[in-house]
Amino acid sequence: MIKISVLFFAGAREIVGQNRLEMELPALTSIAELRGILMVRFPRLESLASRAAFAVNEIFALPDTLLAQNDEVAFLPAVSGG
Amino acid sequence: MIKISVLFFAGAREIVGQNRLEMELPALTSIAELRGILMVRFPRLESLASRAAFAVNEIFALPDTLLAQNDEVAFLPAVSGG
Amino acid sequence: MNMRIQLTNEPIAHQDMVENCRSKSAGAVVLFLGTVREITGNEQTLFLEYEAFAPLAEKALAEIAEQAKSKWAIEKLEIIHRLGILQPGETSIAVCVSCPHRADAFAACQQIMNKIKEVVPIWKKETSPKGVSNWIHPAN
Amino acid sequence: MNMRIQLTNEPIAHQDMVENCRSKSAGAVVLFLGTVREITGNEQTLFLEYEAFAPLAEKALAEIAEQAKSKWAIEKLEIIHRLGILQPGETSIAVCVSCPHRADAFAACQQIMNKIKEVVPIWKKETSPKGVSNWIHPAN
Repeated sequence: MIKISVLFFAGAREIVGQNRLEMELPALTSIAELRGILMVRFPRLESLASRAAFAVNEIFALPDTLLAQNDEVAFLPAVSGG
Repeated sequence: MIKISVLFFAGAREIVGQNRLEMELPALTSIAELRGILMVRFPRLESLASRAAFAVNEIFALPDTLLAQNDEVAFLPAVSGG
Repeated sequence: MNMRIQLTNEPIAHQDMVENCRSKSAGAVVLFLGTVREITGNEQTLFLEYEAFAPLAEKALAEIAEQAKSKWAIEKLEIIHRLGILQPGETSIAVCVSCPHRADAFAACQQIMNKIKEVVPIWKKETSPKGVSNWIHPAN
Repeated sequence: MNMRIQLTNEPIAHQDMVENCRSKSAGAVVLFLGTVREITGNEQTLFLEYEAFAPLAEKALAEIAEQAKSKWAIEKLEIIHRLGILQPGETSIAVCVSCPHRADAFAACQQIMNKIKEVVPIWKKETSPKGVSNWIHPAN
């Protein structure tokens, strides 16, 4: 198992109820798998999760990026800046 | 015959040597004919005249616009503002 | 480098951005301001709140700027995005670009804005006069 | 009308133009500045002199502005062209447009500039550091 943390922003933070979540995951969990885990744990996150981007340690990540011990994942719902 | 005046700007004024020329022309002379008359009278105007626009009494004019007594024609060489 | 990227909680001093971007080798300066509208569609906005994942937002803005510099002949470029609470009429983002020629300046400034709207991790929350707040997450 | 068209011999106060064009109903402001370049191609410019057929230039600018207003959703629009002698770095023209949405603001500002360059009876004379002066009359 690995320990990671997940950061939530904007509407996702409101749904999750906190801006940072510590999680234990099986080693070699991918971003796509993490997305599935989060959608099960927070059903209201589903509509945001389907269009969310992810970053790992402040770098944009792909769905098949594998997570490692102490990674900091950012869950980035569709952006509306500008 | 009609009396008109012609205003010259920029490079055209330098070639003609003045910014305003009083002319006598046959009645019903067109802008295209005036252009020809000016090119004969000021041969160095030719390269500017071929791409010049004209205005009559501060309104853009077409080649077949006919001139009338006391019209003020503006000879407008290719523009370079902005 | 001649480039400035900034997130700020203060009002954006766009006048300074224009002065910084002017240059004797640039014939064209284009400034874009994104400002808070009082009415969007039929909805009134009392205020907006902008939030960023700041470290990644700054990196993403810098990357957009570098891509623009590799595509167009840019002399100087500044991008400032405001965060926090903004009233209608205030400026949420300013992009200023100077180039030798105007077609480049317009294209660069516009494409930078399009990219910012697409990928930079910044979000806004609208609050209506009735006190209803909603984070905006475009569904494409 | 919310529109200002002006020829002036004074430096252009583009900061005021931006402030005039901001509006709570506009989400986008685009400012374009045309500035005097020190070097064009291989030629150095000591100064430029702009001359206009003023009454027709003002009419032509107003017509360009009206055409833009009929084509895009423009909130406010200002066009100021400077005349007389300008040093490198100075602003010869400023166009400021505000619109509800940014695509309109970019398109309107750019097309207004393109039209101005095409049809408005204003000319410039370049003077080189050696004292050679030439009126610029583009051959297309």
